[in-house]
Amino acid sequence: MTCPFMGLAFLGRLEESSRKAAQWLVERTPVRSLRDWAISFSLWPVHFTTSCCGAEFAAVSAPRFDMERYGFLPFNSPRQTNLLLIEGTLTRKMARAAEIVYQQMPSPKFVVAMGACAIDGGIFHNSYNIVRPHELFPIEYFIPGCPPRPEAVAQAIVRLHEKVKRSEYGVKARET
Amino acid sequence: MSSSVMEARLLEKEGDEEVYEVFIGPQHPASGHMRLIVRLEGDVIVGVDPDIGWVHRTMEKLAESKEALKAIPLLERMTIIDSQNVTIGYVRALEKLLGVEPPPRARYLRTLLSEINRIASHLYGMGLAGIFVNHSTMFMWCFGDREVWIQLAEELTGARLTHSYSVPGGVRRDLPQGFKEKALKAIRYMEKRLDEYHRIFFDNPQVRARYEGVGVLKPHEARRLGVVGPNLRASGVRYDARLLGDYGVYDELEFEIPVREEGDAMSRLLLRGDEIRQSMNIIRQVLDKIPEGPILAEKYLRLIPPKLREPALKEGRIKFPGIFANLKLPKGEAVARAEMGHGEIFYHVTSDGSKKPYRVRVVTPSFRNVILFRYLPPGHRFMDLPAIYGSLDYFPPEADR
Amino acid sequence: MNTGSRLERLEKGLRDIGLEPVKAPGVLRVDAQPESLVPAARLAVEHGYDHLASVEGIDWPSEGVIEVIYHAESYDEDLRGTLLEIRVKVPRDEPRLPSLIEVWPNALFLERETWDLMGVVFEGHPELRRLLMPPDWDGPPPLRKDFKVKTEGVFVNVE
Amino acid sequence: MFRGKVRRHVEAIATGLKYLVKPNRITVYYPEEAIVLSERYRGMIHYDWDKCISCGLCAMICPADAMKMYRKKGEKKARPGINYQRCIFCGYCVDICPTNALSFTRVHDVAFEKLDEMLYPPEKFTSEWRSPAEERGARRLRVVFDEERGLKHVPEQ
Repeated sequence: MTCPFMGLAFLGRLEESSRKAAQWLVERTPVRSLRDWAISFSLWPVHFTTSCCGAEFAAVSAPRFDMERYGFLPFNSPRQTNLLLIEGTLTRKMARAAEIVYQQMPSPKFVVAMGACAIDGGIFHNSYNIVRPHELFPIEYFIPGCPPRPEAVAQAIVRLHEKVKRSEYGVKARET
Repeated sequence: MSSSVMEARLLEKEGDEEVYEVFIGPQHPASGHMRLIVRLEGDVIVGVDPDIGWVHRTMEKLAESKEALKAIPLLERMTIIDSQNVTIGYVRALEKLLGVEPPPRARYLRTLLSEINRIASHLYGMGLAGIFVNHSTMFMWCFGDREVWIQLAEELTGARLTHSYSVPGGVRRDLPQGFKEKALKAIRYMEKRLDEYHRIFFDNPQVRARYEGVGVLKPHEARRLGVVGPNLRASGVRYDARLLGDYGVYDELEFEIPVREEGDAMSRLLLRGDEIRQSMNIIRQVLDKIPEGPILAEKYLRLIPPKLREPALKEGRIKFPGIFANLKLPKGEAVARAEMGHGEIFYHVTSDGSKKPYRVRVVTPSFRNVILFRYLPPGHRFMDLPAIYGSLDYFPPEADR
Repeated sequence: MNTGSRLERLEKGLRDIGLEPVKAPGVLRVDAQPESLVPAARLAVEHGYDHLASVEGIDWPSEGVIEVIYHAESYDEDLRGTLLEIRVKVPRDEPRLPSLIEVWPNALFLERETWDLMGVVFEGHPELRRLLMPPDWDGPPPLRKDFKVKTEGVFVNVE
Repeated sequence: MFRGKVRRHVEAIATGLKYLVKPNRITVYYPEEAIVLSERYRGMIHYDWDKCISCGLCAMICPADAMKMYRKKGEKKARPGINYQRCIFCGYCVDICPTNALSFTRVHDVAFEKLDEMLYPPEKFTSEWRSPAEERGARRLRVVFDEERGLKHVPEQ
């Protein structure tokens, strides 16, 4: 089997070739499935409340629906998270912040749009101050409702969980 | 973090090289979708500039572009954790314009849901106040117990948070079977829990150390700043929009308006606990006194064809008359005030005689309380800021509309 | 002091400075001129209306004016049932009013919001910066009537 | 003063320990378990093709412009279709429907992967809804109010 990074090693670019080698190794089946298995149990969302669906986001992490069972623990810093949950309306001012938060997240990163406002603006679809998140990020799941029930959020998380375990997530989530 | 989101930097202004500016938010581990620009001298806050508008969804403009009835679900989205109280003011303003009065049973039902929502809203505020000082137990307990009240509201209205329950002339759903027993059980449970909240949180010396004597607001200042809600009453001013007797059945019930004198962060928290007790007292009385009768004004009820009306009423719900899709507002204006969990909400609806309101002005309690972020923290240590923030029970989507 | 006396004295005081208060249910309505706004507001504070509930702008393009409405409120038992409503009309192309921040300190955010969304300039206000709109907003003030919101029809045609 | 503080510390810890020993568990193990929603829950909307008289009231009252009347070329009657990208589940359309052609289902725990899946033109609008959790064989739980525990979830027989 030939590897693309062998040539680089001959050219003496050790750092780059070792990085590529590590990437290549991680993408191989046993390592990759182990990695994805590990990722699936640490789908930590960043604690970034964009709008009022945050009330149900809080209910998802609260005792009755307790999504910590699936490794869903809201975390303060985007540097340690894989999941961005857009909770409701994204205004123009907030969209800029959301983009920055998204850029700071390490890959693989997933975005779930929660609530009608995060899909097509919901009741605010003709407002002058909203942005549709699917124009900014690749979105894995859309959850309808205004606000969605915590079960619906759980449904999206469980499905994402299984998707990650099966390594079926797209290239977009893995890049950058 | 990137420079525009959260950053600490030295201000290069002449004369105040000692002042640091700290940007907190909009992505921060609190409830907030807001940014606080805090100016610090060493560890002491010298100024706070609340930068709001991150959730400005232009509700006043959109309400002008929709038929009157459609603005109810729209305005409800300001505070989905307290949705009956936020819409009742608008519904009252419409009723004043249209000249309709809800029948007694509808007024009792509105009061019932208002108080259920108030309890849920206060529990939300108390839970967040707990997590602000790293007391996760309080967050978990409050949010767990809030589910009891949400479940109760769901069985009454059919939605967890966004009830859209009141319509001009009445309410949409009647009491379901066995509601009274369920509500009484919830009340008895909550009364026990409030005592335990005291033991684990309110009387906990660690919590007291963080909240007591912090962010004191004097009665005179509270009046001049136009502060509303529990934040006002914790400063010794006895004012509550429920006392106006403009909506609900509060003039027929016996209840107290809890007032505390200290005006610090701790008293603002304790006052919410007192209000939960009073709300439960109100719910008890409402369930005892609720009269039989229609839940929608006769004016609209007779517009529904009987073939449709009777089976629906038997199920405990109403059908809308067709006129609701195109409700024509008479020319004029109406003012309405209502008490939400966070404070008083103010509506001024102007109509030019068409189907859409000409102008809907709404001033929300959180928007009136924003001024406290500027007023209270200066002079305190930086670590007191979360305690002050937590005690104000500020809900950003409500302030930004 | 009963309700009548304090409110009546305020009414009398307003008449003395040349304004005509009108009573409506729950509201005492006064139409003022930009010049008489500050004296009327000071009078209101003296008589117990010590804070604002709302500052509002209504755009009337047909008359070419913007009507600015102040709703003052009191927490005192005798006055809380009645709101004081002061209405001022300013020309639409150059809406300027004196700021009432000295009289009612909580006008700070209310006036700033009205400037932001309605474009009324309050002279003497220390910080007329964007409050709710994004800082780079360059369109017209959104609450003016010439700022139209897109609306959709009820029908969709399909093949 | 000092003694009072110690007593309060002990009280707080004792309350915590009490719930450590005897936890007040209200967790629903979704998706293995699912709550049966209340009778009048406003979930996804079902459309009855035969009852509809094409009056258009539902589309007229929809606050979010989610409900639209779909007009086909050559057909006289327009029929409603819904767009779940916008629907806010206020239930106004169901409440105004003069023939009860629209009704609520008690399904609300859905998530979609693609945007177009959420468009429901009239033909698709008539499809039946099933809760994804129940399709996976979740145990159905009934919510019971309880004086000691607040909420209890008991299996539905």
